[in-house]
Amino acid sequence: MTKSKLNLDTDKIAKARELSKQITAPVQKYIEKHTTVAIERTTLRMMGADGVDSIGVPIPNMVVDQIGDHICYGAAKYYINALLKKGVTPEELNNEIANGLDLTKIDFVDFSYIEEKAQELVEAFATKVKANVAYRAEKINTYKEKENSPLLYLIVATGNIYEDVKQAQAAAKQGADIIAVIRTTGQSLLDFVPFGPTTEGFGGTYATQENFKIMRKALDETGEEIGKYIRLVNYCSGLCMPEIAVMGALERLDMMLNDSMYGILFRDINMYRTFVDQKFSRMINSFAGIVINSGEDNYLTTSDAVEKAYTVTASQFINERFAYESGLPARLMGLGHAFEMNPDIKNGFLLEMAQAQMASEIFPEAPLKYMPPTKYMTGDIFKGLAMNTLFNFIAKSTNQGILLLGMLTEAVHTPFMQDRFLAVANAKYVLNNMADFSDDIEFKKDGIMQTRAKVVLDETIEFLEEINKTDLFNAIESKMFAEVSRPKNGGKGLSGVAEKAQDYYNPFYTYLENELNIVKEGNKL
Amino acid sequence: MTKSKLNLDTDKIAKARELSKQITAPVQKYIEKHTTVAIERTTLRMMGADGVDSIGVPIPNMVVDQIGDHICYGAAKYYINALLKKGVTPEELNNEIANGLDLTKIDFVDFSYIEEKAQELVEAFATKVKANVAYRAEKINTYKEKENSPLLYLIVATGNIYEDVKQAQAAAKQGADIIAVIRTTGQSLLDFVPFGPTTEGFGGTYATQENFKIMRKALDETGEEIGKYIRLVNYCSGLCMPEIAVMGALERLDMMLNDSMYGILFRDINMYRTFVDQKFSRMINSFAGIVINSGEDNYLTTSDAVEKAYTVTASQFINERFAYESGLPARLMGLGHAFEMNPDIKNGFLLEMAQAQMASEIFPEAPLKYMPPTKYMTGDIFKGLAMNTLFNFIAKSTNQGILLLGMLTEAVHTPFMQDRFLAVANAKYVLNNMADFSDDIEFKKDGIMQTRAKVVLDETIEFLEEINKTDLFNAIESKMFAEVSRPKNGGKGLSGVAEKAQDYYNPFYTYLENELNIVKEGNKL
Amino acid sequence: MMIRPYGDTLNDGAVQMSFTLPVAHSAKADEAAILFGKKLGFKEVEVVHSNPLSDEFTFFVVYGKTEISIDYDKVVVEEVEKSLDFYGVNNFIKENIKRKIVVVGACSGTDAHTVGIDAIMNMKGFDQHYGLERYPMIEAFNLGAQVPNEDLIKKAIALKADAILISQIVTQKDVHIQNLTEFIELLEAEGLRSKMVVCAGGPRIGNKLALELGYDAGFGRGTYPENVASFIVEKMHERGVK
Amino acid sequence: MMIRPYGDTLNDGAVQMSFTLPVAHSAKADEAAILFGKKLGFKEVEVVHSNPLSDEFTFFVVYGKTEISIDYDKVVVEEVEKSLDFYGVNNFIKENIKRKIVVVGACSGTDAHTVGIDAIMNMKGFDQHYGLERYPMIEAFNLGAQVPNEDLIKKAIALKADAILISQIVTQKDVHIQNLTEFIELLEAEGLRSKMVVCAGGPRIGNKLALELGYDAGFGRGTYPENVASFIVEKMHERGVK
Ligand code: B12
Ligand code: B12
Ligand SMILES: Cc1ncc(COP(=O)(O)O)c(C=O)c1O
Ligand SMILES: Cc1ncc(COP(=O)(O)O)c(C=O)c1O
Repeated sequence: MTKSKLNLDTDKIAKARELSKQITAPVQKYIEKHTTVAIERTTLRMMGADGVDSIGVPIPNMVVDQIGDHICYGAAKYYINALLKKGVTPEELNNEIANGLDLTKIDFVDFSYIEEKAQELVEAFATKVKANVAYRAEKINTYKEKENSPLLYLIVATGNIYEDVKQAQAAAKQGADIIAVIRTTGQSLLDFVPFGPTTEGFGGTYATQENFKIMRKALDETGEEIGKYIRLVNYCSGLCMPEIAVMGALERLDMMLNDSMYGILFRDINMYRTFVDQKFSRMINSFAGIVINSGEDNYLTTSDAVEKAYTVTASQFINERFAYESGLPARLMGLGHAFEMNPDIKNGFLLEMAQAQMASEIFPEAPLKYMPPTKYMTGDIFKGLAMNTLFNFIAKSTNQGILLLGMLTEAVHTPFMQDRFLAVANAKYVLNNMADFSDDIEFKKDGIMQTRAKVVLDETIEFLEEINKTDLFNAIESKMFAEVSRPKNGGKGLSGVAEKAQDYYNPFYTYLENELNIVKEGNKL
Repeated sequence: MTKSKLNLDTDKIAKARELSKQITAPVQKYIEKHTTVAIERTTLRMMGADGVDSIGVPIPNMVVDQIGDHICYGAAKYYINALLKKGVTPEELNNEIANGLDLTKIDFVDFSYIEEKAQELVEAFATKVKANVAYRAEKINTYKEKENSPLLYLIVATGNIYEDVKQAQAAAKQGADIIAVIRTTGQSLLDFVPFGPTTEGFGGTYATQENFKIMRKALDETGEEIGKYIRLVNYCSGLCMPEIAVMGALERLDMMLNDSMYGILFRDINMYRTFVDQKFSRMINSFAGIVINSGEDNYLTTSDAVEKAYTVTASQFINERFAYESGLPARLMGLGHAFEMNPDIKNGFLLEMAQAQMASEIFPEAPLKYMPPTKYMTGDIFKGLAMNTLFNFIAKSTNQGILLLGMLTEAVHTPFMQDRFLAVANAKYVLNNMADFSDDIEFKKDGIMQTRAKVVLDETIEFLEEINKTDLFNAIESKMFAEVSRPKNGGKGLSGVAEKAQDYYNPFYTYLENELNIVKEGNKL
Repeated sequence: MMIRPYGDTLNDGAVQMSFTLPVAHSAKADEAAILFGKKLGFKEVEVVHSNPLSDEFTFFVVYGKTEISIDYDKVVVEEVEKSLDFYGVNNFIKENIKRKIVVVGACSGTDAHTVGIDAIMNMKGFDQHYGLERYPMIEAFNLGAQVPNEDLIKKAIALKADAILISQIVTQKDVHIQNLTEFIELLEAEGLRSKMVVCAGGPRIGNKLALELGYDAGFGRGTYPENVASFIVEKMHERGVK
Repeated sequence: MMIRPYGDTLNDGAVQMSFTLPVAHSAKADEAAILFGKKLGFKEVEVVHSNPLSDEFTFFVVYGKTEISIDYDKVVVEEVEKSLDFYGVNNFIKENIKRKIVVVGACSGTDAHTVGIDAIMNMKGFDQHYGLERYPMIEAFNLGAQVPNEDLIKKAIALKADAILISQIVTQKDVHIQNLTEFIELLEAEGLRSKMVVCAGGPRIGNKLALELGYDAGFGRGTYPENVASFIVEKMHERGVK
C-alpha cells in the first residue's frame, strides 16, 4: 500500500460512511418488505425456468404473469409445486408452460415437499455457480502475471454478437483484460430479457443468456490461447437487473454494471422498483464473485465535473453502503468515477488527479472503475488521444483497479477495431513508462491537490447531510442527483413492485442471505 | 523559484564546473592564438563586406582568398585601407571587389588612419546591433503576457523561403513563440554563405542574409498582427559559424543553434577550426542578445539515452564554460537536452523527468532547450502523439525554457502544416492542464528519480575527470563523445585556421572582448 | 479555383489516412494497402506503419499524394451562414410575426441523449448562448429524451407548435435516418408538414441530409440556439405565417 | 478475394483521413472537404472536425466509407518474404560460395543518417540481430555517411565488393531518387552493374521502387541484417558467383 498522499481527515471519511448508513437504512427497510416481478422471474430462472413461447415471451415472464398479484407469496412455490406434481424436469416444465400450462391452476402439494425440492434446486444452483467461481479463481491465479494493472477494459458494441466476438477476441489479443459487451440502446426499459443469439442492436448488443454463453466461450478460447483469463462484463441494470445477474452468474460473467440509482436517474425507472431489484441483483453478484461497476461517471455527462465532483463521491459512499447491505465485499466493488473535466481548465489535471487519488484513498480495497473522457471529446481525434494519454497517466498514478480505455473516436462512432487497438497501445505505453511514478512522488502539503480533495470531501459530507435530512427518496425527487427530478411514484416499473405477504417464500433469497451473512435491517437492533 | 526536488549535492555541481574550467583552459589558450578564414570573413561582414561576384562567390570569401596566408594579420586592415584609399563606401568597395579589385595590391595608409576608420566602422556596427537589441527588448516587454512558458519552438523546413514564410506565419498564429528555419542538408559543410533569397533546399532552406531578412519581416508583421514578439532561429554552426552569427546580429535573429563541439562530432569539421570559430560566434551572439541553443540532443540520436545520459550533462557543463569564456551570460544559454529514451523502458518517464529536472536545477538561469522524441518515433503517428504528450508534460513540470515541439510525423516527413498545428494544440493543452503540477509535488527522498539524478551526476563527474586527464582534444579523438572518433588534424576546414601574427589586428574582436568583459586566458593569473 | 490538399507545398495533394484491412499482417498486406490507396486516386502512397490487430486484421497508417482536386468556386453550401442573435431574433418576431411563437423539441425514438437538445432549448443554453426558453418571444417546450414520434406529434398539435426540433445523436446502422424518415411520414400523414417548420439536429446531421429527408433544415456540431431560432423565424416569415 | 477497409463491420469500407485545404475555415470549406472525399471514391463522408490553421488554410478530420475494393489474390509482392538467419547465411556461404564475401555499404550523397546502415552493418547490429560485421563469412566495410557516389564506387572496386548497400534516409523533393539513379548510372558506365549485388535501403524505400531504379532489391523500415544478407547470398548463388 502506498501511504496517503492527500492527508485526508479519517474522521471525516468515517463520518461520511456513517451518514450513508443512516441514509440507506430506511431504504433497506422498504426493500425487505417488498418483492418485484423481476425478483420473482429471477428466482424462477435460478430454478431452471428458461426459454420462450411461440411468440417470444420468456417463460419466467409467463409464470409471473400467471401468478399476478400473488407474487406477494413468491413465485418459487408455484414452479416447484408444478415440478413435483408433474414429476418433470425444469426443461420439461418450461415446455409445458410454453404450450399453455398455467401454474396457478395446479393444486398445491404439502409445503414440506416444496421445501425439500427447493433445497435440491438451491443446491443445484449453488453448485453451478460455485463451480464458476472456482474455475475463475483458478484461471486468474494461474495467469496472474499477464494481467495489466489497472486491468484494461475495452468495449465492443457492434450490435451483432458474432461481430462482437471477432472484435472481442482481437481486443483480448491486443492486451485487453476485460471485455464489456455494450448493450443495445433501449434494452434497459424492457421488462423481460430477450432470448437466444442476436444480431440486431443499436449502439450495442442485446444481453441474452445465449449471447453471454457465446461470448464467454469465445473469450475462454482466446484466453487459453494467449494464457490469460479474460473477464467478461455486461449490464445488470434496468428493469431486469436481478435476472441478468443470475444469467451472468450461470454463464460466468466476471463484472456487471450495477448501480443502486443509475436506473432511476438516467433511465427514469421507478425508484422503489430499482432499490428492491438492486439488492437482490447484488446478492447474486456477490455470491457469483462478480465485481459490480457503479455508474457515478454518468453524473458527469450532464453535470459539471468540477462543480459536482462531490455528487460522485457521495454516490460512491451510497453505492458502497447498499453493496455492503447486499453482502458484497469491498473487493467486488468497482466504484465508478470519471475523467470528465473540461480540458481547457487550468490545472484540470491536478483536479482530476486529486479526485482519483481521493477515491483510491477512501476506498482502498475497492477495484475502482475509472471512466475515460467522453463529454469533452470532439472529432479532433488527435486532441482526444492526448486527453486519453493524460487520463491513463492518472489512472496508473492513483492506483485505479479497472481502466476503461478511452477511444480517440469517442465523439464520432462506436469503436472501430483500430480505435480499440490504439487505446490499448496507448495505455500499455503509459502504464509501463510511468509505472512507479506514483510511488516516487508526494503531494505538497496544502497544495492544490490536497486542498481540492479536502474541499470535495467537505462538500460530500454536507451533501450527505442534506440527503439524510430529507431522506433519499425525497432527495431524488428534489433533483439533488444528476440535476433530474424523479417522482417517487413516477418512472417505469412501479407496477411490478409488490409488498411481500407474511408468508412470502423465496428459498433462494433466504439461502443467499445466509451464505452472504446479511443481517436484516429489521433484526439489527 | 521552485525549491530543489532532486536534492543534488551542490559540492558535486561545483566540482563539475571546476572540471569544465580546467578542461576548456587549454582550448582557450589555443583559441586566443588563432584566427580562421571564417573569423576574417565575419570581420569583413561587420564592416560591410557583402554581395557576390558574377559567379556567385561572396565578397568576404574573395577578400580572404586574396589575403591568403596574411590573414594572420587580420583581414580588417586590408578592407579599411581600401575604403580609405579609394574614398568609397563599403557598397562601392564591394562592387569594385566583385569586378576584380585586389585589396592586397593597394598600398597601406598610415595605421592611425586605419584605426580611426575602424573606430567609426565598429561604432556603426555596434549601433545597428544595439538598436536591434533594444527593439527586441521593447517588443518582448510589451507583449510579455502572450508568451507561452516554456516558449513553443516550431520548425519550418520546406526548402523554399517563401513557403517557409507561409508556414511560419501560420505557426505563429497557431501559438508558436519561436520559429526556426531549418537549414538545408549540406550547408554546414560549405565554406561560404550563399547569397540572396533561395527556393531550393533539401530538408531545409539555405541560411542567407536575405532569407533572414525576409523571414524577420514576415514574423514582425505577424507578430504585430497578433500582438506578440515572434523569435526567429537559425543555425550558427558549420564552417561559417561566426559569419552566420553576424548576419543574425544584423537581421535581428533571436536564437542560434550554436554548439562548441557539434560540428566536430556530427559534421566532421576539424576541431581546432570549430573551437576557434565558436568563440567568436558566441561573442557576437552575446553582443546581439541572441540565445544560443547547444546540441546535446544530438548525442542521443546515436547513443543510448539511458546509458549515455552523462555525456549530455557533461557537454552542458562544457558548453556553459565555453559560453562564459565568450562573454555569454547564463540567460542566453539555451543548453540542449532531449527526451530520447526508448518508450518501452519501464519507468522511462521517471528517468526522463529526473534528467530534465537535473538540467533545470544545475542550470537554473539558463533557458534550457528541450528536444522532443525523434529516434523512437515511428510511422505510428498515434503512438508518436502520445510520446509527445508525455514529453510536453515533462517540459512543463521541470521548468524548461524552450520547448521544441515534437511532430507526430517525425519519422515520416518534414512537418506538414497540420502537423505543426497539432503539435501546438497538444502543447497548449498539456501546459495549461497541468500548469502548476510541478509546484504541487515533491520527489520521494532516495526514490527512483533522486537516485537516477545522483547517478548521472556522479557519472558526469567521472567522465569530466577522464576528459580532463587526457585533455579535450584527445578525448574527442578517442571516441569519448557520441561514439565517434575525430582525429585532431582530420575533418573539414583545418586549412582555414591560422596562427595569429604578433600584430594581428581585429578591432571588432577587441571591441567585443571589451564590451563583454572577456578576460583573456593569458591575462588570467 | 481548383484546390487540393496541402501538406507542405501548394497542391502537393498530401493526405493522411488510417484504416484496417481484413487480412493478416504481411508484406503482401502492406502492398494491398498501397494498391487500395492508389485505387482511391493517390499517385504516391506510402505505408508508414502497419501492425496486426489480430490474425485476420491489419492496421495501416498511410500517407498519399493525389492530383484529384475540386473546383472551390462550384462548392455550394445550403447553410444558414449568417444568423441573427438573441436580440435580433426577438425583435424579428415582434416586428414580423407579432406574437409569441411556439417551439417544441425532443430527442426522439430510443435516443436518450438530452444534452444536445438541452443546449438548444434550456434556459441556461450552451457556451454562454441562451437557450430558446430564455427568449421572450418564444414559448419553448423541451420534451426530453426517448420520445416516440407519435407522442411528439401529438404534443406538437396540442401545443400548437410553429416549429418542431428533433435531436438525433445515435447514428449506428443509420437508426437516425429511419427515425427521422418515420417522423416526416407521420407528419405528412397528419397533413401537418407544411404548417410547421421542422428542423433536425445532432453531431452527425448536416443541412444537406436533413433537406434530403424532407426537413426544412439540419444543424450539426457547434450549433447555437440563435442559429436555429433565426432560421425558424425567417422561414416562418418567408412562408407568410402570422 | 475482394477486400476493403473494415471499421466495425466487414466491408463497411471505413477510412479515417486528415488533410489541409488551402481555403479559409467556413461551412463552405467543410463542404469542400466532403466533396473532395467523395471524389476520392467515398460514398459517405463526414467532416468530424475542422479548424483554421491560418486565414488561408483549414485542417480537417474526416471519416468516409467507400465501396472501392481490391482483389487480394491479385496482389503481388516481390519481397524476400522468408529469410535465412545468422547461422543460415554463414552456412549458405560456406556451402555454396565457399569463400568469404565482401559487402560495402554507405549512406550516400549528402545524407548523414548513419543509424540505419550501422544497424545493418555494425558488429552490434540492431534489436538483438547481429550486424554483417559479425558474420564470419562476410567481410563488411561500412563507409559511413555523406559518401559521394564516385567515392563509393571507387572504394567498392578497391575492396572487390560482391555487394553494395546504399542507405538513403532523406527523401524530401525526391533527393533519394536522384541520388540512387545517379549511382546506378555511374556503376553501369563503369561496366560493373552485373558484377555486383546492389541493394538500397531506408525507411521510405520499398522493394518495388528499388527494382524500378535498377537495384536488385530494396529494404524498408524494420529490416534486419540477416534479411539483406540472405538476399545477397541467394542472389549471388543464383547468378552462379563463386
Ligand atoms: C453524454 C453521452 C451519453 C450520456 C447521455 C446523457 C444525456 N442525458 O444526454 C449517456 C451516458 C446516458 C449515454 C448513453 C449512450 N450513448 Co452516448 N454519448 C455521450 C457523449 C459522451 C456526449 C454527447 C453530448 O452530450 N454532447 C454534447 C452536446 C452539446 O453535443 P450534441 O449532442 O452534438 O449537440 C449539439 C449539436 O449537435 C446540435 N444539436 C443536437 N441536437 C440538435 C437538435 C436540433 C434541432 C438542433 C437545431 C441542434 C442540435 O446542437 C448542440 C449544441 O451545439 C457522446 C460522445 C461525444 N463526446 O460526443 C456519446 C455518444 C453520442 N453515445 C453513443 C452511444 C452509442 C450511447 C449508447 C447507445 C451506448 C449504450 N449502448 O449504452 C447509450 C444509450 C443512450 C440512448 N438510448 O440513446 C455514441 C453514438 C455513436 C453513434 N454515432 O451512433 C457516442 C458518439 C459515443 C461513442 N463513440 O460510442 N451517452
Ligand atoms: C537520428 C536522425 C538524425 C541524426 C542522424 C545521426 C546519425 N548519425 O545518423 C541527425 C540529428 C544528425 C539528423 C540530421 C538531419 N535530419 Co534526421 N533524423 C533522424 C531520425 C530522428 C532517426 C533516424 C534513425 O536513426 N532511424 C533509426 C534507423 C535504425 O532506422 P532507418 O534509418 O530507417 O534504418 C532501418 C531501415 O530503413 C533499413 N535501412 C536503412 N538503410 C538501409 C540500407 C540498406 C542497404 C538496407 C538493406 C537497409 C537499410 O534498415 C534499418 C534497420 O531496420 C529521423 C526521424 C525518425 N524517427 O525516423 C530523422 C529524419 C530522417 N531526418 C530528417 C531530416 C530532414 C534531417 C536533416 C536534413 C534536417 C536538417 N535540415 O538539418 C538533417 C541533415 C542530415 C543530413 N545531411 O542528411 C527527416 C527526413 C525527412 C525526409 N523523409 O526527407 C526525418 C524523417 C525527420 C523529419 N521528420 O524531418 N537526423
Ligand atoms: C451503472 C450503469 N448501468 C447501466 C448502464 C447502461 O445502461 P442502459 O443499458 O440503460 O443504457 C450504464 C451506462 O453506461 C451504467 O453506468
Ligand atoms: C547545435 C546544432 N547545430 C547545428 C545543427 C544542424 O546542423 P547542420 O546544419 O550541420 O545540419 C544541429 C542539428 O540539429 C545542432 O543541434
